[in-house]
Amino acid sequence: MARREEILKDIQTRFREDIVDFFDKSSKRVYIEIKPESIVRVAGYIFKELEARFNIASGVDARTHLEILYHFSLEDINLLISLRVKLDRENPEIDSLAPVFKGANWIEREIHELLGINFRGHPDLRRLLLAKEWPAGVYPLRADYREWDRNAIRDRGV
Amino acid sequence: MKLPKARELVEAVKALVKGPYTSKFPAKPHVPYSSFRGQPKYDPEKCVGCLACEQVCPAEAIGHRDETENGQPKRIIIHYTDTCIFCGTCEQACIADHQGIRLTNEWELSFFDRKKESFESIEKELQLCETCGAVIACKDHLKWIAERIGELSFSSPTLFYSHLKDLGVVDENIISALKDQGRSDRMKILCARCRRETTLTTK
Amino acid sequence: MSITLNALLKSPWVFHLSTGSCNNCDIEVLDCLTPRFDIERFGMLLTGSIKHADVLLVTGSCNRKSANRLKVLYDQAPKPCVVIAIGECSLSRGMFIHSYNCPVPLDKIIPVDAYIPGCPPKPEAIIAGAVKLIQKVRGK
Amino acid sequence: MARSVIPIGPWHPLQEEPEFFTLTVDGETVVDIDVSIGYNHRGIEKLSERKTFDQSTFVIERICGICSTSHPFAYTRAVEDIIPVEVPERAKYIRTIVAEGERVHSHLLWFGLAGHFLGYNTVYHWVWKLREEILDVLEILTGNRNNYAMFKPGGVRRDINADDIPLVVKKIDSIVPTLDRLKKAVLDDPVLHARLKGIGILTKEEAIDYCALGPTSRASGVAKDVRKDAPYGAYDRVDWDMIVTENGDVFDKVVVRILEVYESIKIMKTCLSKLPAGEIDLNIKDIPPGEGIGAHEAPRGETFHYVRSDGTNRPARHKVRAPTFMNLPSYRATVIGETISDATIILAAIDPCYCCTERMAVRDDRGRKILGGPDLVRLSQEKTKKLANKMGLQ
Repeated sequence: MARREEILKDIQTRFREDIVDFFDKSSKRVYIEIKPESIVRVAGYIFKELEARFNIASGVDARTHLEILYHFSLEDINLLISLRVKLDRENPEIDSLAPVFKGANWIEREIHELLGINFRGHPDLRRLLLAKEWPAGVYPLRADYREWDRNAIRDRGV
Repeated sequence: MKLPKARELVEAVKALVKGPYTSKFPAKPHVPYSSFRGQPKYDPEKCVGCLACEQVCPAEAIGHRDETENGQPKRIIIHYTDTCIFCGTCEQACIADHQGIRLTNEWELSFFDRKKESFESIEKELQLCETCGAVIACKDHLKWIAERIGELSFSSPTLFYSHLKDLGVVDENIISALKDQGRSDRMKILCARCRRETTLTTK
Repeated sequence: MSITLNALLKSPWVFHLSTGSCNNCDIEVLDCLTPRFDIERFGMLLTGSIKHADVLLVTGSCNRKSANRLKVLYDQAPKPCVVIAIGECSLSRGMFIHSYNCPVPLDKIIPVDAYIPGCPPKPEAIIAGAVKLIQKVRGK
Repeated sequence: MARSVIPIGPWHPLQEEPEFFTLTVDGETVVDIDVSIGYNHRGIEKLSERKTFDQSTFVIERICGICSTSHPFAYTRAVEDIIPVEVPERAKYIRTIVAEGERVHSHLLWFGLAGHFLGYNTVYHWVWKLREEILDVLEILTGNRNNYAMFKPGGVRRDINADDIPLVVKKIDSIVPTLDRLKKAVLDDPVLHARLKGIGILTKEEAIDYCALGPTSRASGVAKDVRKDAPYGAYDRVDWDMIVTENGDVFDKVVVRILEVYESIKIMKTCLSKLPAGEIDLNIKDIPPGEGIGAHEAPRGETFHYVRSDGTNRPARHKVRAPTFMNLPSYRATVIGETISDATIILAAIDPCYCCTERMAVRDDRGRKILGGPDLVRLSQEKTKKLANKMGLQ
């Protein structure tokens, strides 16, 4: 447990001006909110120096703003650090982590496609999951997503 | 030609003796294990028509239709076999102590025409409000509530009437006898809106 | 028409197509091939190409990417071709009726002859469904 | 586009154009590879926001057929992380038993398919015959061969009644001798050694860089397993060991998965014998607003669920990450530079949901399709035959 306190203190001192909010939920969960422009530095530090494993990034549409949580897990001390980043809804944009580690490549393509967040510097921000006939600019995971397909049938369709 | 090793010979003889592993399915009917979750079936006597199963079903595979115009008002509860995922949540949520709808062991459900053969339905008698004719609930459901809360059901005529009517204690002439005591609506089976109206306003 | 189908169904060659399924039904279809259920006893052989197929086994809830490929593939199948929908997803999209990526059920895209409900249907149910369909076509 | 239509994939032929893996080839070696996924995309995260917390378990269960316990396990742990609350003891044991039963059935499925890709069709039929035993065990315990509907936020839906356990233990024991023979037949087979050793190597650094998970990363020496690092369920009450091998080629991935089947059988039997009495469900009535994260070691790696609730009875956001989502991009490190005939088995080695490996095609540089899925499998099987003849065994 000592190593855990040491790591968290080290993160707080090193990135004091970037951290907006530090929420130590339990021994296994820490949520750190940081400014969007410092994501590459903080994530790079956690992935490289602390040798954490990048778990996934989860994009959330919190109605007033868009959020991305980058989850890093440190298996040996059973700790999960979630970096939270808040972006405005109009044209959400953030630096891509794909150049930092290859694991982030696909998840950023998926968030770009389903939530409409642009990742600056991503090697190939192509479409990953949705079909070609899916209209551009329609983001299904947004809270204000409306059905655009007129001949979709939403009951048993007998 | 490579001589087969001893192990392979033993294996071959053992397989020959034991016979094929293939199940004799079409010849011998297949009986699944007792815990197998097959087709859910309604039990018309035990089901009280409360639609708890419809609200809880994850796949929205249970629907209902209330028919009040022609003749006897009834509620038709439909279970769609082509959407049901056989998970057993309806049986676990059924208020008639899990007997109203039960998962059978039936697994052979194939059919050819989705319009006609893809659902089963049962009918339950509906209880309509005696003044405005709105649907209150199924008769069995009111009876189930009355039995469950015992003497407390005498707090509302809707409950005790449907319970006593069912026991055959109350009949038409008792109701007509009460009619001319004024505020005759008090002693009728009413929906919530009419109940409030008769209690608050002196119609 | 039904004479050729009748002849074809003596030993129907099966062609399996997954359109966006959770591959539970695909595994049950494969279970029919393995020693315990072995549909080759009835002459049902899994073919690698749509050109040799008499029976088309469709699983999955036709999401957008697979749906138009399904249509093109159905057109390539030599007619008369029998289509069997396996599993709740291909019947009425089961749990995925309201998914933004599964717009229409299977029988709005291609005509389906037999439906085998189940999530996933037991291999015996698939065999029983197929046999029932063959008897129905023969009975005509 | 090539005029002649070459349908691909013996089991899942889709039209030739929408491949899953597209290998660009120069001569025999693979130069570049691209993947187009999305054939199974059903918008489950959006669907889960329509359903209540209890109903959402059933949507999550149908993400993938061969890990239909892993996702609900991680999801229910995420919901319990919001409150936070501890599941009763007996429910932990039942959850572990069903999860390990599913690991056996999933690894055996992959083992059979890998056998088919290499031309060992007897292994394929033998292993799938063996797999029917574990499917019967799961049908007795949970009521269905897969899609077990056992999990629920706060506990388990069904109990295991005691008089089923003897039959279940007998069936589990009947697996071990056949599996021993299979392991000996496969792992000591010189052709397989020549065929699988040294191809599709994922080095430890690449495994870390791609954040690979599960057997794919454990075969490359990354000793990470959620059941050991963050013990949950009954995994810390049962002694079992994590299988890690060093050189990360396809052979090691086969070894890791087979030995994990033995571990799973050991866990299942100890859990069945030490099943404590008591409650199986907490009957959670309301879930406060907040965020929860749950993870579980699925057969293919760690499934990760992030659930955010806004106090209503439906999740406000539900992020699901399947292990193959992180393992799949690692094909760039393992396939490029290998020959086409090895491509099939290397791509299958990360055990993606198997109907994905069937949709493969090879194109030449002008984009004309020259080889389809069945040709790739046939090439792989021919190479095994050539090796066998060279070693004078066939």
